[in-house]
Order: sequence, then structure tokens, then C-alpha cells
Amino acid sequence: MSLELISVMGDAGVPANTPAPSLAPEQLLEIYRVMVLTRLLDDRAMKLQRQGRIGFYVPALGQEASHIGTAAALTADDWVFPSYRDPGIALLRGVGVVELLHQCYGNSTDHTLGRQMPVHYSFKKIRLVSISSPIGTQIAQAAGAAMAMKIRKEPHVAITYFGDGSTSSNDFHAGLNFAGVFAAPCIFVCENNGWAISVPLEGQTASATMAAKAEAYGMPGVRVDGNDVLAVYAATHEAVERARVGHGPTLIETITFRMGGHSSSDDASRYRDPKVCEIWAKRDPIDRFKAWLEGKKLLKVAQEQAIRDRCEQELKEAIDAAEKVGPPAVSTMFDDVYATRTTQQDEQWAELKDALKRGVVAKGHHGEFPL
Amino acid sequence: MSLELISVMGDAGVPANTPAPSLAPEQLLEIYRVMVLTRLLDDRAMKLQRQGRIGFYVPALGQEASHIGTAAALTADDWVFPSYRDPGIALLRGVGVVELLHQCYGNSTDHTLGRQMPVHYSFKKIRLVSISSPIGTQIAQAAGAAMAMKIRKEPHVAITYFGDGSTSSNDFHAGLNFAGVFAAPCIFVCENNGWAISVPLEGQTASATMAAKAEAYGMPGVRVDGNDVLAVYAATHEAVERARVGHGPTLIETITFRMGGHSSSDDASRYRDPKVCEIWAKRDPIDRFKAWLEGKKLLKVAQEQAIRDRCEQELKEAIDAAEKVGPPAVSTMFDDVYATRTTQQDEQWAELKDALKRGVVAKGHHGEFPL
Amino acid sequence: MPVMTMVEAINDALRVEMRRDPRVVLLGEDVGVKGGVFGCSAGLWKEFGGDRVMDTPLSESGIVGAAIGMALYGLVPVAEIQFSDFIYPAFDQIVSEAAKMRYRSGGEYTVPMTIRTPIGGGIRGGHYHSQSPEAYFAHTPGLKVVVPSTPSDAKGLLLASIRDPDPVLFMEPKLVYRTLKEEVPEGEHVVEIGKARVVRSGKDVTLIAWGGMVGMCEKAAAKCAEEGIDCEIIDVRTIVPLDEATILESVKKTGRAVIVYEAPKTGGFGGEISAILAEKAIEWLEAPILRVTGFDTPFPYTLESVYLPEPGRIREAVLKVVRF
Amino acid sequence: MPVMTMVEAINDALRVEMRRDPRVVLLGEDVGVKGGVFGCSAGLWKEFGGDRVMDTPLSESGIVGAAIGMALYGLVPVAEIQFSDFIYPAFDQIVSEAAKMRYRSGGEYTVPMTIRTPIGGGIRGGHYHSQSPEAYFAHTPGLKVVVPSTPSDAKGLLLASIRDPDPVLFMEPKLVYRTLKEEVPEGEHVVEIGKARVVRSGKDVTLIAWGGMVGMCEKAAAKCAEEGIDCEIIDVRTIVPLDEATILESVKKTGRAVIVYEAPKTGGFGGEISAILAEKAIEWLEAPILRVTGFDTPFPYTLESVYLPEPGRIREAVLKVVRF
Ligand SMILES: Cc1ncc(C[n+]2csc(CCOP(=O)(O)OP(=O)(O)O)c2C)c(N)n1
Ligand SMILES: Cc1ncc(C[n+]2csc(CCOP(=O)(O)OP(=O)(O)O)c2C)c(N)n1
Ligand SMILES: [Mg+2]
Ligand SMILES: [Mg+2]
Repeated sequence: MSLELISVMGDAGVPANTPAPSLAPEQLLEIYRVMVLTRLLDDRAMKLQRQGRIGFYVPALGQEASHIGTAAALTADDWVFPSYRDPGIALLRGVGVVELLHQCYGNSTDHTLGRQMPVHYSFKKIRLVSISSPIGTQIAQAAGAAMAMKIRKEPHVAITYFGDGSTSSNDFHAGLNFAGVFAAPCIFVCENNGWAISVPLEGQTASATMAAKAEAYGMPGVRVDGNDVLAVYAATHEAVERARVGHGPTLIETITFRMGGHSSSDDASRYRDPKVCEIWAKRDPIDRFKAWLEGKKLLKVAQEQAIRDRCEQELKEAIDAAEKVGPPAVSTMFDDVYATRTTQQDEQWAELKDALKRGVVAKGHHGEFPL
Repeated sequence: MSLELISVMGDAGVPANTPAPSLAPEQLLEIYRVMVLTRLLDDRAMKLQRQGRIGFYVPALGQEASHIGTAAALTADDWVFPSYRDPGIALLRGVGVVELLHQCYGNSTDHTLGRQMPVHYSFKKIRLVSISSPIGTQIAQAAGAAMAMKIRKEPHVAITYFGDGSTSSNDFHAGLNFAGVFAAPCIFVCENNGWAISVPLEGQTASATMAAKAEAYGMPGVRVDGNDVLAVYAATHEAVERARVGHGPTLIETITFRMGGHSSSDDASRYRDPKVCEIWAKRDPIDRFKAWLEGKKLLKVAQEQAIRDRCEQELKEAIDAAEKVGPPAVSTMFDDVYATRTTQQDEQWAELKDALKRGVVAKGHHGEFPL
Repeated sequence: MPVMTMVEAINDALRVEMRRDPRVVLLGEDVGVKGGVFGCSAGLWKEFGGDRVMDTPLSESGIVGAAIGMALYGLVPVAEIQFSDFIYPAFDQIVSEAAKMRYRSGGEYTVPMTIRTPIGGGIRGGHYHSQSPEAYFAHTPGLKVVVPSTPSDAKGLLLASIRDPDPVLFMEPKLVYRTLKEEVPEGEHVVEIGKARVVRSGKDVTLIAWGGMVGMCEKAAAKCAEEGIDCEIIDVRTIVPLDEATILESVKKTGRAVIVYEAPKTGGFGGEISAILAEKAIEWLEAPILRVTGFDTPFPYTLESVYLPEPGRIREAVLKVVRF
Repeated sequence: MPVMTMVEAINDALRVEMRRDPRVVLLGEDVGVKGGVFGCSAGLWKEFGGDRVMDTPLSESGIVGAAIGMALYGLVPVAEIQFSDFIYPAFDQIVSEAAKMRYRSGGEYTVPMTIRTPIGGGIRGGHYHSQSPEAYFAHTPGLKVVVPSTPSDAKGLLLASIRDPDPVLFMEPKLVYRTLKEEVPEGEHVVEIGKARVVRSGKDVTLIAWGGMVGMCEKAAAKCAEEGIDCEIIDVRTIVPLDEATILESVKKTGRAVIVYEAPKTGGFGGEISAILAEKAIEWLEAPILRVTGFDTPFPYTLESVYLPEPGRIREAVLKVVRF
């Protein structure tokens, strides 16, 4: 199993070893724009959380290349089973920032009706499957979707994202094993950011690399510089091509770094030396991509500023829009549990509605929600 | 990861590549005796099952070298977490056939009081941990016991046994991962007998070998001819030595074959060609060990016959003894759920006892059990 | 109408639905070439091929996780868990994922999946081949839980389950698998989910049961009839959603209820039924609500027949409430 | 006596017991260097070292499986599951293994292990950080289930749980974690498992609750008192084994019962309590037994405060049974 790190741009200590993928300038700039937008969203959302305007957030800071570069290698018909740290995938696939923000606010415009914590998105229109908190579950589901694609003889792939910690989960094992046995067109992307909350990589596995785990499932495993968006794209593109022609799954390990805390609830300084972040700051995926684009004369300073301005504007408008919307109606709580409500639910809702109407529930608590 | 098959005796197509372990003649003969005893027990127990005298059985036919040879490399202080297909380990560690048979009859002398199906043994006196039906659970437990040994700085090892099918279980993944991370003195023995009930190896994993899975957990993986008891011993001995001095866990794959059905409930002819058994019959672990011992002049024909006779005698007496014993008292049903019974259990037992005493429960059903 | 065992009726339902709907696929351990350890999928691998009848690796988490992925993508998977005692490795996928997918995605993503699994005693399987874990799943909004008690219902409810837009846990009582034969309609035969069945009407006491315990209640009722006690028997059929109306109506009529289930008493689903009665029918009750159940112990091997509720214990409870 | 939050009391209990008994070890995700995501094990890794306070890989099945192995071998493990919502990957090890080990080995092998895990709402965690899954475990013979409602009880019951010879699931209500402060005895302080606590005595109606709902009942009772209704409140404290006697005694006195729990109504453990009352106290009941509970839906994010039973809804139920 080759442990060579795939690199397009090269980095201090890592020589470039892979040619740049053949992407049109507008494709490259679109990837760049989404990376910048993701970064700016991240920054603003963390602030909104600190201001108490949204309840929770999970920063993707430093991992933009890892998830956006991989997703860029897909077509619109491919299915995505992401983790909570991959907001850029939805943006790349055309979802507006405002839709993400409605979800973060858990308001009535959020089409998932404020049922999940922030960043647990779901967008069927772009084949992005509902994100859940339990670690690893999406991995086995992605394998199943890929099996279904193969059964139906459709040339699509399923891609799934998870962290280094998630490789310890039951469903990492089940998902890769099923995909291996059924030669399903599934791409497994392990975003190895060095940490699972406070547990560092060496506390997670004694394996030399995450990519090496692929052998246990009879599939190729590749390691790629996760902060090199072109390398990430190239590795995924190759895996997708293999999968589409029936050559089965691939495990891709993107080597990256979680620059922030685990989430807005976490204070990383309690368990890790902030100095290590400085090293990784020099490998910032956006800075590196910008330098590369500039080197190739594909991005000018003014253009870059225009991209940023446009993103900031979109963000500002999105926040304004999301804050205008009130919470979902209480009645929606009983919807979508089943296709049709049970008599028990009907009865519970009738009682609750009556109590709310009569105002007998504790003051100040429920006033804010429409029935 | 070396995929060379460790072999001491050699076999058609597999050259010997490992020197015989230095075992005293009486040790070798004791291993031989236990293999023969296990074989004879197996044969008799399957007949008892067909005669309706015991309810269920799981044959170990063909796998005697695999589980007895590995266990022979342990000392009495080491802990064993077996699967249901390893009866020879208890015999090797000094448990009498009669104790196994009491369990298979589920009678009142069975110290586990007929609570589990046949072959689910438990013998604390020989550090053999209670066997359960759910696949794979013992693997994580063995890792935990080994972690405890390390924490306590005791020079023991934990060994655990499981089939090829079990490598797909959640706890295979968890157990090997924990042992790897904590460098626990744990030996994982995958008895690869080619089948998980009706599912052949290639339906279980796309991995080239089971041993290759070790790399995913940062531990050595070795493949050994599972029908070559000396090779199996040698491989385990080496792994145990490593573990004892703090070098962590090993995954051993013993390549063997399930000659019989999965269990007394299974008819293998419904899903596999019986011809494949003929090939493996030529690799019979007892025949091969016998030939080897004879070649080394360590076993004479008369001696071999004496061993068999002794085993047959022990078996006959054991069956007679087990059949004499009645079922456990009904009251024992409420014992050992907790260290002390709950008031709910007390109440349930009082009611049941009363009903049984008054004979109001359906006729013919309960008459046979003492209160 | 052909006479079938429950195993045959299940097999028939699977065949009928696979012929009708090409999206239906089966997956599980030994369901393919072997046809399932109880033979429920016998012959289907041969008829429909390995793409639609899949022998999987030994991983319940993988089976259910993959089935969810298939369902999301547009197939209609029927997963088999070989014994319900082995469903626990898949507990997370069932409870956290299948049951919550529609809700958390605002109704966008659905999991029209059926999980078939044998439950209960009757095969001398000890505590790892005899459990009745329906209560665990009944406490999981988003999941439906169906337990047939006869071959005909097994077919009709299984067809309804496969066609249901929500995930259904379909629990098959091993006690009935091969012991009961009855006429089962050929071809199309759907029994609506959410409707209890009045097995026997009576005026003195209501026996409430499901799965293998319905037959036990029938035997007890026959005995009681000889003694002049007229039992009504309700086969709950679908634990979730529960048909409260039928149960309440009956108990309001008889004024007495005995609930029978195989699982350990404490925390069993019969407690929920009792609680519903205590909330909604207390004025009609003329006696305590009794439960005849498995005991608060694991299911034993040798003592299986003592552990299982049987007609004698049920009759005792009936006498108690009638004489109260 | 020092005043502590529940988090501090738990931390104190762990420290006391680890100092007293060298066999006690902690393991779980982020319990070591970080001291747990809620800080329950803060400072313990520093004091006792990595051999006794182990940060594990992200695998609940591994955490509980390894803890069982440690317990079998002679250690006394205290495993943390970061949120009870994430306990399901370990369901098989808990239900099939820990709970059945003593029984199936004829009493030879035991698992004196404690699993600590936060439950319930109160942190705006949505359905994956707010569940109250006690009913799943209460239906599992061989397992004990303990839910403290105050800092002092948390310490006393945790010490009792760690010393208990059987596996104990110790569920910590997040609603109380940092909101309630009270005096907690220093050093040794053991509260016996299996005894309910009469929080408030009263004569008109019995409120039965555990964990975070006890405080809600207290608020409701205060309000009811203003209206001349005298509520007795029982904190169940240990779901298994259940102290039926205390509950029955109270309900026989008041003739009315309202059971309050956060979990979805259907199949919740309150149903079991209601069933016990319907079996053993029906002659004393003067009104239906009501339940004020979470709804039959997953726990919502934005609408959390509507989902959680609160004093207003409890008071409504009290009025209903009193006026019945
Ligand atoms: C089954 C489960 N256990 C525990 C958690 C709590 N938890 C949330 S994220 C996390 C760490 C995940 O680490 P990793 O997979 O590396 O992803 P990252 O956060 O680094 O992107 C943990 C332990 C969970 N969500 N699910
Ligand atoms: C969790 C679980 N799932 C399914 C089963 C049913 N089952 C019992 S043995 C077995 C096959 C095991 O195959 P393998 O691990 O290769 O062991 P072998 O029987 O070949 O020794 C299966 C599926 C079980 N016991 N536990
Ligand atoms: Mg990580
Ligand atoms: Mg096998």
C-alpha cells in the first residue's frame, strides 16, 4: 500500500508529484469562490454563536480544500453523505448561504423546520443526504446507496465524508466492508484533521495511516495533501472514474488540520498546544490555492477582492434574511415522524394545543412559538 | 504484510518453512490426546443431538489443530475468550468431558444451570470466559482484559477466538483497534474455516487475507496452516512472547476448514459442494499430526489405540453420568441475574412457585422440573 | 385457498411483492443461497438472482445501514436479521437513523424499509435465540412495529409493511413459524397496519396479546369457557401504531383486562397497554389489570417451558380478575 | 458541607472512589486530558495518570466491551458514554453481554462496571443530544438503572453504583448538571440503590418522576400548593431495581398519581409504573393515572421548551385528577 502523499502544489517538505487536473479557469475560480465563501461563513457563524444569535456551530476552518476539492470531482447526479464539518459541499452544489443560515437559526423557513442542531443540513435537491450527529452512520448508508446504484446499473457514485475519529466507529467497518464485498461505487473520504475533539490521532488508531485501512477491505487507499485543493480533486477524480466503470470503492485520506476548536462548545487550548496551529496556518488551503492561481495568472488581485466582496454581501443579506424569520409553528413538531400522524400523536397535539391556547403552560416559556 | 503461510509439517503445495517448536514428547502427546478426544466428543455429541438426547451441537470437526494448537502455547494464567467452536481448549486446560456434557444436557450439575444452549461453556477455574452466541462480542472484551493486565503490570495475555465471519462484526473492529492503541497483550485468533454458515469467504470480505486486516490496527498479522498443529503452536508462541514483553497484540489467521455443517441445525449440502470437503479431508489435522509423530517415532500404533480407548471410555462414562442428572430446579431461574434478587423477582417467583405447587399450569409441561 | 405455515406465508408474500415491484430487494445473512436459516426466503435467490437477494457479510449494522442507503436511493429493501437477539449491533442505525430520517430532513428523505426478524421462544434457543425485544423498538417514534400471529396475517401484514412509506420492524414469532397452518389467500392480500384483531369475542374479560401469545390465550380461553368464563381475545397485531380504540372498546365492555407477553415483565410493552387503560378506562375497570409475562430474567434454555407464559398461568390470571 | 453542582458532585465521587479503591479506572471519549465534555472527570487524569483515566478511540462498543473485559479481570471500570444518544453502538455489549454475564456463567463471572452517561434536555441539543433512553435499559434484566436528581444524590448514588456488584447504567440529567447547587457531604457518602425518595409529602396527589423532571414537579407542586392542592413528590432515583413499596404507599394514601418523564410517551418507563399501580393499587385509585411526558416524536431543537414537560403541563394533569 503506497503511503506517498499525493500533492499537486507541493508544500514545505512535500514535493509536487502529480500533475494539475485539467480544470477550466472558471471551474477553478468557482472552487476558489466556494472556499472563500465557506471560510467567511465559518467566521461569521462562529461570531453569531458567541453573540447568542445561533445556538451552536462547527467550524470547518482549514478544511475547505479537503471537502470542497473532493466534492468538485463529482457530477450533479452523484450522491453525497457528508459529515457536519463540510458546509462547502452544499455551497458548491448551488445551495445559497441563506439556506444554510435558516437551518442554523432553526427557523420556520428552514425546510427541516428547526429540528436539528445547526450545521446538520439536508438538501435532497442536490442529493446531499441529511447529516446526523451519531458518528459514522452515514458511512454504511453511503455504501448501501452505492450498492443500489450498482443494482440499478446507473453510472453514479456515492461519496461519504468522515473524520479520523470516525474510523473507529462500527459503521466505518461495516460500510467499507460492504462496499468492498459488493464492489460498490462508493468513495470514502476520511478527513484526517488530527483530532477527534480532544483525542489526537495516535489515540485513535495504531495504524500507520488511515489510507492503509483500505487494504482490510480489499480496496485501494490513497493519501492526499488535504490542504492542496487540486491534489484532493485529482485523487477523487481518479477514484470516481474507477467507481463509475465498475472497479469499486476507494478510501481517500485527506491530511488536513482542524484549526479551530471541535465546535463552538469546545476550548481546544485545554488539550492542545496552540503552536501546532501556527505550522498549519502556513499551509492554509485558501492561501495556497490563491498563490497557485495567481502564479498561473488565473486570478488577479482585483478579481479576488471582488469575489470576497460578493461573498460578504451574500452573507450579510443571508443573515438579515434568516434573522427576520420566526420559529416554526409548534404543530410542525408532530409532522414527518411518520408519513401520517398516529392517533397517539393526534391526541398529544390536541392536548398540547389546547393547553397552549389557554396559556396554562409556564409563562415566558412558550410565548414565542406560533401554534 | 507478509502473506506467507506458516507451516511446520508441510502439505501438498505448501512447503514447510518453520522449524518445529521445542515441545517435550509428553506435551506433544497431550496435545494429540486432546485433539483425539475433541474429535470423538464431536462425533458422539452430533449423534446425541440426532437422537434427541441433547438439543443442539456445533461441530469442531477439522478445526482441532487450529484451536488446540493455539491454546497449547499459553500458560494457565492466561485468559481465554473462545467462540462456540473451540471445545478442545477447555479439555486441554483440564476440564473433564463430563463437565462439557453436563452443560450440553443443561442439567442441574452443569454449573451454569442449563441457562445457555449447548457448547456455550464457562469455566472460571481455567480462566475460560463464558461463551455467548452474539458474534464478535468476546473480541472487545478480550482487548479490555488485556488492557487490564497491562494496567496491572501482570505478564499475562488474553487470547480470543472467532471465525472468518466474525471479522465483519462491530467488535472485531473495536477490539483490534483498542488493543492496537493501548498496545495490549492480546492475541486475536481468526479461525478462517471458509464459511459463515452458508456465506463463503469471498462473501465476507474483499480483503486478500484476514491477516492483512492487522495492518489497519497497527499490529502484526500472520497466516498459518490451521490444520498443522505445530505451525499453529509456533505462530501463537511467538505472538504470546511478544505480548508478554510489552510488544502488543497480534492477529493470527489460521487457515482451516469447517468439515461439518455450521451446527446440528444446518444442512451444508444445500449451499456447498461436498467435493470441497474431500480435498480438506486429506489435510485432516489429526491424521497429519499422527503421521508426524509416527515419523518422529513419538507415537506407536498401540499407544495411539490406547489413547483412543481412554478417550472413548471417558466419553462413555461422561454421557452416562450426564444422563443420570435431572434438570435444574425452577427456582434457579431467578438466581444470578443480579447478585441479590429484586423484589419484582421475588414476587414473580412466589407466584410461579405457588402455581406450580398447585399444579394449575398446563399439564405435561412443567412436571419434569423440580421446584 | 392454499394452506400454509407462517414460514410459507412469509415466503409467499416476499415472492408476490418481488414479482410485483422491481424495487424490492432482500438482504441479510444466509438469505440467498440457503434461503434463510428458517427458510423464509427459500427459492427467491434462484428466481430473482443475486442482485435482488443478497447474502451479506456478518454485520447487522451493515445490513441495516446499507438498507437505509438503498431506501434513500429509491429501492425498497427488506432486510432480515437472523434472530432478533442479534439486532442490537444495528440498534444505532435503526433508532438513530431509520426512525429519524424523515423527521430530521423535513420529510425530504424517507426510509421505506422493512426489517424482518424472528422473535420469541419455542425452539429451545436459550437467551440468545428466544428474545422478544418489541418494547425497545416500540419506544422509538418514527418506527413501526408489527407482530403477526397467524400465517394469513403474516402475509397480509408483511405486504403492508413492505409497501409502508416508513421503516417497519416486522417481528415473526418462531412459536408460530411451523406449528400453525391455515388458509392464506393467493396473490394480493394486504392487512392494514394499525388495526387490532378481535380473535374471539367474549363478555367477561379481555385478553390482550400478540405473536406467539395469541395462541396461548386461545387455549386459555377455551379452558375458561369450559368453566363458564367468556374471554374476549385481542391480537394487537401492530404494536406501533397501536390500535387503542379496539382495546379500549373491549375493556370498557368486559371491565377486566389481562395482558400477555413473552418478554420480561418489567418494561415490557404490556405495561404501556396497561397504562393506557389506567388513563382512559379506569372507570370501567372492575378488577386490577394483570400481566402474564416472561420473568425478569434472561430467557432460560432448559427451563424454557416454565418461562413462557402458557394457558395455565393465563387462566390463573383470568380467574383472579373475574373473582376479584 | 461544600456546596456543589451535580457536575462537581460527580467529579467528587469519582475522585473519592479512585483514591479509595485502586481497581477503579475511568475510560471514555475525552474523559482524560479534557476531563470530559461536561467536565465530570476534570483533574482526574492529572491526579491518577493515563493508566487509570483513559481517553479511548471513538467507539462506544469498544468502550463498553473493553470495560466488560476489565471488570471480568478484576478492575472496577467506570465508562463514560459522552451523550446517552450515542450509547446505541454499545447496545449489544450492554444488553447481550454485561447484563447476562452473571446469569449465563452460573454466577462465576461478574461485571461490576458503571456506565455514566448524560441524559435529557436542557442544553438545546436537538434529538441527538437530549434523549432519555432509560426505558430501553429498564427492560433488560441483569442491568441496574440509576438516575439522580440532585448533586448530593448524584454523589451518593454514584459511589453506590461503582461499588455495586452488578453493571449499573448511571444516567445524569443535563438539566440539573449546572443549574442546581446544594450541600454535598465530603468524602464518604453512599446512597443505597433501590430506594425512592419522598421529595415532598402531600395528601392529594402523588407526582412520580426522576432526573430532571423532579425539579419540574417541585415547581408544579409549589404552584398547586398556592391553589390549595397538596402534592406528594416521589423521586424514583433507581429505575431498576424499582422501589415499588414507596410508590404504592404514597398512591394508596393520595389515591391519585401523575407520572412525569421526558422521554416519548409511548413505551416510556412511566408506563411500567402506571401498570404496577393498575395491578396493585387499583382499589385505592380515585382518578385515572395520568402521564405528562415528552411527545411521540424525536426531541426537537428549536421547540425544545415545548417538548419538555414543564410545571404548567404538570399542574394541568394534577388539576385533572384532583377534579376527576
Ligand atoms: C457515536 C458518537 N459518539 C460520540 C459522539 C460525540 N462526538 C461528536 S464529534 C466527535 C469527534 C469526531 O472526530 P472526527 O471523526 O475526527 O471528526 P472531526 O470532528 O475531527 O471532524 C465526538 C466524539 C458522536 N457524535 N457520536
Ligand atoms: C451478531 C450475530 N449475528 C448473527 C448470528 C448468527 N450466526 C451464528 S454463527 C454465524 C456465522 C459465524 O461464522 P464465523 O464467524 O466464520 O464462525 P464459524 O461458525 O465459521 O466458526 C452466524 C451468522 C450471531 N450469532 N450473532
Ligand atoms: Mg478529526
Ligand atoms: Mg467461519
